[in-house]
Amino acid sequence: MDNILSVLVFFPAIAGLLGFVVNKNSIRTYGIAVTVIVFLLSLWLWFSFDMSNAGMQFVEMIPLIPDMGISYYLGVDGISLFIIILTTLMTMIGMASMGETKNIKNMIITLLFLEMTMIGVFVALDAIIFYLFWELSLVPMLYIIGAWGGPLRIYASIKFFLYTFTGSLIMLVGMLFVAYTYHNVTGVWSFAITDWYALVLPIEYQLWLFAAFFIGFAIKVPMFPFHTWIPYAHGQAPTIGSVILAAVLLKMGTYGFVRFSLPMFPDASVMAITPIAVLSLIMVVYTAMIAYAQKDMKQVIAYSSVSHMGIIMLGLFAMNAEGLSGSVFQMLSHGIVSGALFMLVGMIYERRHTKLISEFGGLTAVMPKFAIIFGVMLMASVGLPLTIGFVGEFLVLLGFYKVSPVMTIIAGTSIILGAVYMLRVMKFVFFGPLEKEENKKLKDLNARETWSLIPLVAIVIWLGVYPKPVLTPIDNSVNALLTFMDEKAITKEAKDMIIVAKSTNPSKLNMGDK
Amino acid sequence: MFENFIASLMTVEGFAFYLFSILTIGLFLVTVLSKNILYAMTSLAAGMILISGFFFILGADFLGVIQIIVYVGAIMALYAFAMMFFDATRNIKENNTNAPLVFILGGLSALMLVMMFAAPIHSDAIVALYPMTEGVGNVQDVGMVLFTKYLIPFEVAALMLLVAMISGIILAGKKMDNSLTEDTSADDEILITKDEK
Amino acid sequence: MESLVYVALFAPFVGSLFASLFGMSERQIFVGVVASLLLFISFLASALLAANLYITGDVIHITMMDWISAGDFNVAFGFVVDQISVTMMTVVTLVSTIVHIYAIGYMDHDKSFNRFFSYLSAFVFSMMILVMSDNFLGLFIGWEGVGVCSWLLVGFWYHKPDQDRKDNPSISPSWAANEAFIMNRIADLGMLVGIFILYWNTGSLQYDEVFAKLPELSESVLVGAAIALFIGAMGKSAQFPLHTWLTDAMEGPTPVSALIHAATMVTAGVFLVVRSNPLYSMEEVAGVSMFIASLGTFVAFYAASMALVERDLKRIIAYSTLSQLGYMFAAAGLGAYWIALFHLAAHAFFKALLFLGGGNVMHAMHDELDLFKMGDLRKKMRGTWLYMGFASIALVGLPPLAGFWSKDAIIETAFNEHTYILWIMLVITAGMTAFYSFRQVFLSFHGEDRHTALGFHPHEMYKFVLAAMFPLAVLALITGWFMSSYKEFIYKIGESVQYEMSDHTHHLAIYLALMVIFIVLSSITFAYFKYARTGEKAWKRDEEKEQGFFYKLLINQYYVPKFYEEFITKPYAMISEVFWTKIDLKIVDATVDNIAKFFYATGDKTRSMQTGNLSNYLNWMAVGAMILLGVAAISAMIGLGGIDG
Amino acid sequence: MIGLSHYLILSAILFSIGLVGILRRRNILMLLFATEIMLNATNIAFVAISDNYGDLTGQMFAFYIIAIAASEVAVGLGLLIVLYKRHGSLDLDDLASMRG
Amino acid sequence: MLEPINVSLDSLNLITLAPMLIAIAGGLIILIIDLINNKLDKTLYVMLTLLVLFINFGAVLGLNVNERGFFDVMLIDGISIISQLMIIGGSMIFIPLALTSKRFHEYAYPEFFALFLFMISGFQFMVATDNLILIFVGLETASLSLYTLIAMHNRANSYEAAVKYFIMGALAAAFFAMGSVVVYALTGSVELYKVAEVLATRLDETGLMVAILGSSILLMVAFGFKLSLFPFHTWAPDVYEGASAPLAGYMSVVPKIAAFVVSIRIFGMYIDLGVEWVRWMILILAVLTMTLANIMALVQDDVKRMLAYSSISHAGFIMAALALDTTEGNTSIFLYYALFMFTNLGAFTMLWISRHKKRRFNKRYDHPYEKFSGLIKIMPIGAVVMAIFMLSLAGVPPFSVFWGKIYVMQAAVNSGYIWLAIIMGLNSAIAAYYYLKLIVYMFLKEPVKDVDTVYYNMSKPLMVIIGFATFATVTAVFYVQPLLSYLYYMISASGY
Repeated sequence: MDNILSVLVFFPAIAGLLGFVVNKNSIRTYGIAVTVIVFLLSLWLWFSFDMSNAGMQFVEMIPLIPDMGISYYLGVDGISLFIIILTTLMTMIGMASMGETKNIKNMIITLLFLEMTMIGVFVALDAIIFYLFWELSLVPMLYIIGAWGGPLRIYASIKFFLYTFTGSLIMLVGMLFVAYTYHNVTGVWSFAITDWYALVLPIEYQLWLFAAFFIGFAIKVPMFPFHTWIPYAHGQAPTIGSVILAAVLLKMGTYGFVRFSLPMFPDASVMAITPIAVLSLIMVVYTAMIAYAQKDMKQVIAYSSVSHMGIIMLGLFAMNAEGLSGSVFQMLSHGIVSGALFMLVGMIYERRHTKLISEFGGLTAVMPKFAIIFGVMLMASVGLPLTIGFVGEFLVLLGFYKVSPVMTIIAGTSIILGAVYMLRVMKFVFFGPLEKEENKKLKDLNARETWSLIPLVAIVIWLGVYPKPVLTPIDNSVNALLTFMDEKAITKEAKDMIIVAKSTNPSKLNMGDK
Repeated sequence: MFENFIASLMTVEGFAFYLFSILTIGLFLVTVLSKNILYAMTSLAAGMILISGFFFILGADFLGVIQIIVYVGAIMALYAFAMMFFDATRNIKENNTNAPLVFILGGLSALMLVMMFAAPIHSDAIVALYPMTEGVGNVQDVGMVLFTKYLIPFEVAALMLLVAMISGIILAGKKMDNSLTEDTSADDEILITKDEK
Repeated sequence: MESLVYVALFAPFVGSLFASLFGMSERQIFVGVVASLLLFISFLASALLAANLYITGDVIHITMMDWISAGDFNVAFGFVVDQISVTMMTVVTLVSTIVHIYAIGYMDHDKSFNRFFSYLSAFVFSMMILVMSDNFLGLFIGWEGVGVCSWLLVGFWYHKPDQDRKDNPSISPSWAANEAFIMNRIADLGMLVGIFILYWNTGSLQYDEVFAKLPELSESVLVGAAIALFIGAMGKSAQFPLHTWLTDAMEGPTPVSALIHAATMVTAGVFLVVRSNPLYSMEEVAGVSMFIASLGTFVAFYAASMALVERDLKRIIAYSTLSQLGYMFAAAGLGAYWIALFHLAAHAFFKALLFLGGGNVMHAMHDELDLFKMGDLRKKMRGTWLYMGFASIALVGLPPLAGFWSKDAIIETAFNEHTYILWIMLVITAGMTAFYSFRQVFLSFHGEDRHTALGFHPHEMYKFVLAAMFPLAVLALITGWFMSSYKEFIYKIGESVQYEMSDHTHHLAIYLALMVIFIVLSSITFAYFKYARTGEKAWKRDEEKEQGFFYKLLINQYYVPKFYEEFITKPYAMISEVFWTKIDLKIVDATVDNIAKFFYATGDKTRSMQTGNLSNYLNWMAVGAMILLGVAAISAMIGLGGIDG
Repeated sequence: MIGLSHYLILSAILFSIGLVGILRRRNILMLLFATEIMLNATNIAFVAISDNYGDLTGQMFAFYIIAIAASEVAVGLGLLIVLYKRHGSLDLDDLASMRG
Repeated sequence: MLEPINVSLDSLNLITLAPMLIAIAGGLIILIIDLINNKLDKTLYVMLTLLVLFINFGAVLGLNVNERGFFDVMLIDGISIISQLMIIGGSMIFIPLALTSKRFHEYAYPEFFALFLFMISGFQFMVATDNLILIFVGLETASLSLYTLIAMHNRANSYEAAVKYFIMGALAAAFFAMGSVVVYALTGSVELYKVAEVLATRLDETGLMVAILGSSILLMVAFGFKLSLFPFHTWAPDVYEGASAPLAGYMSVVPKIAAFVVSIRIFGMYIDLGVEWVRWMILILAVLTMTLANIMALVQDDVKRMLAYSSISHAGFIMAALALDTTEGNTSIFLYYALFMFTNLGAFTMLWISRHKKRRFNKRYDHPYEKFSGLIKIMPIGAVVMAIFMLSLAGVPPFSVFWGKIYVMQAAVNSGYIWLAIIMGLNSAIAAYYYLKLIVYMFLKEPVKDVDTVYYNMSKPLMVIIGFATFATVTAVFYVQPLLSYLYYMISASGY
């Protein structure tokens, strides 16, 4: 099945369309069934993925608008493969864990469309197709936040949409300029990313283009100081919205850096290390502190997301395989862990209709299962070894240490500050005496909730103990990327900074050719 | 400069030009500034006639005649009819705010246009595409061009006049008095309402 | 032999999983029994491995599976059983087994009995990973693992509410647990940095590979790595200034304190230094080693001083643990790694015994730990009294008990290294140790009966518990006797752990020992006269003295916790709040909103252009035309007209 | 001698007068008058240039402008009538229900 | 005495006139039919008009590129063909909307359809010549018809709209005439190819620049008015509000296409001659137009008015492409309008689908945002369709306007105007807000419960048209390529 990627992209959308026919009472099962199928398809993708090949696989290419150089061009490599699986997994689990929702039909259909756009972003190899899915993903999310959100939902959803939209339009100009430059050099119009890779740009161009793409991606990540939409988005979104937002949508930004900024502008990327690292450090420390000051559990996790994304950003610009692989792995880890945490907060919200930390206390006594799973996710979130959170965070810090020891130490405070705010939540929500009457009557997780969380717990432990099946393909592709960047870089500084792993076998790499 | 002026005043053409100029400017000023529509209209008509004078001076006899016929004959008659309808004998009340701005803009426009026209706009190198034929009357000349080169615009102008006519008839017609658009009485019969569904 | 390694490692894990299966159900004695049994199996395996190693001298090194590999970085789950790790394995599993059995009795009435065992076995598993790992990252797994288990166990009674610091210096179990976890994390960052330094300079994290490359490294790298790793050790072993968590951790159940906060986990720091002895024994890092020794000595003294006035039974023992850890670091810092390790083992036995004894008292006194409310307990709890007395003797270092041999060797080392200041302080600390240990024994078991009046009716612990404690007592007695054979055993590792006293010291050793013994004995005597007598000469509380400067300083732990609260915790909370409410909401977010509002407001203003009055529209049109014409005229005049060919 | 520029300047002045009228007057009928003035001003210029170059195009243009002016008047008056029927006023200031 | 002139019929190339003549003939036939029997239903006229438009469309398709006819007055080049096709195409979408269930005043007149056809022929003449006279006459024919069509809607607002449009149009006509005077004075010709020739020789003459720039400005005022460029745009919101909704949508597309064609001819000529000043004037006006119109659209309370401002903004967007004066730039104008046409007409038409008996939310507006509250609950498909149009207008891929937008931006980037592309991008972002506002109302707000009777104006033709517009909006990606290559071929063939 060579066109499995197209199937993956469009199956949810078609299923979404057909979903209009399904009766309201059965739609949840329908949604779960569809997402399970998509998940299985993505697993199939994994199993048929050639682990030793670092280049693009399952490539599909159909010219759409040849005069503009736009084609329907899909493919996956080790970096995108697992983000796709993460997407399908989190959509499936998010949908399965979803509690009673008004207008559930609209929700399920919207989610299916959202899934299409998310997968589309990660498989697109044509810049315009990438942009297409990127923008399109805003729409269902807008609806989810706006229709099922909290009291400030409209403000939050519009802010989310406009902020991202503005950034991506700047990015679009950058894309157009790259295409133009490509045309100047080759005489052919092309938006294919792999074609663009071959383009060696002068430093000045690189810097400007890097800045243009940076704005688009940084807002999505979200990097300080562009992060302020996220507390609102998370704070107001329904559980499923937060789960998807944190687990997948934020990854689009970091994925964009890997897919575009690094290979296309290696010199500019190297030059940008310090500024980006400074921003990332601010993200890590500053938002961790803000997370500590929050009164709402969900906001704690929202800000902690930003903080963790800082670590991911840092890893992307470590310019060595350790940091970069770690960063990609951390994307997965953050996706699963923060997704699970949001689900957990959502479950308690469903019971008590409040997320304020002060409303709780001593919940362990009445909700032991809940507390245990929360504890596991908390530990994964603070990067405990043998959980998924550690592998990525460790590799990122390890990688970035090569770049700057001092900055790494500052970034490393995230393991302290993370513990500080997460343990605070744990203490005030789960520990202490059970005083409030309402809390005494709380029911522990029911079967549906438990079984939607257990896979995540299993993954958290599994990938913490044995990350190799995931890390190896990522590492292959990352090594290919770094080798490619190293060859392509024109300044000496960049060549010095980019470290190609000694173990890289050049014969395996086939980056940049189609 | 002044001698030039005097000298040109001495010629027939020059005298006529200055006379007509002053008169038209004066008349049009009356049109623009007068509070009474009747005065305004009358002076407009007079100005139009004087303009035809320029046409005659410039040798565009055909246009001069047309000017008189169309403007004074047709357009002014139309205005006159319309004014009867509007009861235009009264003085009109206008609150002319921003008078300075208006005159500054007017002055500025005059200045700019004069600047443009004061430029050496005439060029001897320009060859006339449709030259006037020596010894042939203007009307013949015009007719020759009008019915060859400019036949299409001529026909389109006819269409335009047809459009204008139809428009005038429709707009001033009785049928416009009762608006079907604003008439909602028939709606309940025609339209489906959601409530009934 | 490999399978034995796995048995030793995974038996506790199986125990933990087994217990956790019943984690949410009612108390089941067999859960404790099974867990204890599995630990015992682990102990047997460890002991067999130790014996094997002793006999054959073959170091077992196995790699289980790959863990993380990215770029050139590659770390596997590898385990090594050499003299250092086998020492720790044996000690850990032995003490754990006993503590497990003890806990069956101690946690008798706790409804979370099963959960307790699952945590406790998980702890042992983590500890085994820590000691057995063949690389720094594996060690770090265990390192963090024991941290989490410690967090779980300290906060075991999570439901207890927060109290004021005056009523309970540890505030609450959950607070103490968090404090412990976070403080350890601070140190862990140091350790991570050490790992980074080692990786980027040696290209590996496996002990043997790293140590083999050490001679090639520059001084700054070595010093950096040594400092960073030691920071890690400081946290786990609660060295100043990261020590406050240890006393607060006494909020946990007593078996936990015995196992984690006395015998095993807190010694992990010492273990790390010993494990990295090739690094710390390098010439280039002599300064760091000296610092370690000095800090150790300081902490020994510092902790002992606080123990002098403490009223809380468990906290006294915790201070003494701190103090003994100081001793160990002093030894390790001075290069006597094997002595440090030996003291570690000996200390594990008698300190565990002491804690378990304390646990008995606590159990009897219904969790009341105030020494002032006890007195004369020996009549009701004779067994416990014997154990605690015995353990205290071992602790203060009277021959022929274990403490004497190891501690004396440390003091001797300080003398041998000509670090006389350290030596003097260690000697004084030995005296203080004697005083506070016996102050505690006398206050609780001797003197006037103060508890009956307060309504306590203490009773002795279960017999099987007392029996289970017996091996510890034996070990506390005999461990020291095997010092020379242990020396022989551990010397096989290599030169860097070998440490011999100079001849000069050797000659003076007996006099030094006698001097220490004399000091210790006089301290005990003093304590006896002050606290143990009954009747008229019985000890009475001196309220006035408690207002004294030194007393208050000591009872408030030199105000260090208060300092942390006032200058770190509170400002942190405050700054966080400011960051959130002032900077994030008022500046960063407001900027974004203001941009939007600016456009909106501009729209509202521009809208007034659209007056609806045609005359205005015409004006706009004319104004537009005139501006364009004006600009055109000006630019035409100054030649900007712009024919640029 | 009267040159081309004389006529052009006259045309410019008349055009400006028309413009002033457009900007100043509030009565729609007067606006129509003013546009007539402006169109006539251009006619003078066209014919003068035509004369100057000896080219008939200018006269053609002027001819069509006259036609256009006539049509505009017809439609304009139609609009005014229907407006007057509804509003009873031709004042622009009364004609501002749509704004903003 | 003048020599008689012999003109062979072949040299006249009468075929170039055929499309316009078909439209005119169609209009006349309708008038005659009405004269014979004035009881006939509007459906007849709608279908007749549609047929005439079909024939007209076919006739345009049959034209050869780059021909002149009738003493070189007619100019059938690429842009004139594609613009005629678009004008007719837009009209064909528009005219079936006359078959609404609700009775509107204008459709009761057969003359409406005649005038409509005359207007189309006016536009066709306008684009199919480079003679300023014919441009002027065609423009006026079309404009006069259009004024009448607006007024025939027969509401208070529609007269006001027509009068405003008319008066400003008259002023613009005067400016056009004055601009032509200057051009004529400078070159002795009003035929643009000749003008360009002569002007090229005169560019270096001293003191002439002010006149050259002046001529361009005077013409700019006239076309700035037609294209609703700032500050000549002021009529547009009011006129769109006063006109019936589909007519407003129509007006924001078709007349502008015609005006753009003429603008390309005139201003492209200036820029080609190297008068950079004109390029900058257009750029600045374009940027001001798109920005200010966007900002004003932000604060609107009425959807129709918002759409009016939005189409002004889009016009500014496209105007910027004109300033580029490259083949791509010119292609982008047509591509953009072709794609914009479906969406915008669809969006305006959607305003029509429902209404309340009284203006219950707002005394003044027919289509306040509140009217659309919770539309998703009332008319799910309608809401989705409207949302698609809004997203398309906002430039969200893969909907039609996005492709136009990136092509325009690409053209800007290719000409080195990256700042322009960025401004376009930021403007799209601002614009997204007000489109989003409607989506928010439709999807995220609750419907107003106590609504008095709501009327639904969904006749089959309306649904077909909206369905077609939706289809064209959604599937744009598939036909952009053929469209683009056709447009590009046509435009490059005619040398722009």
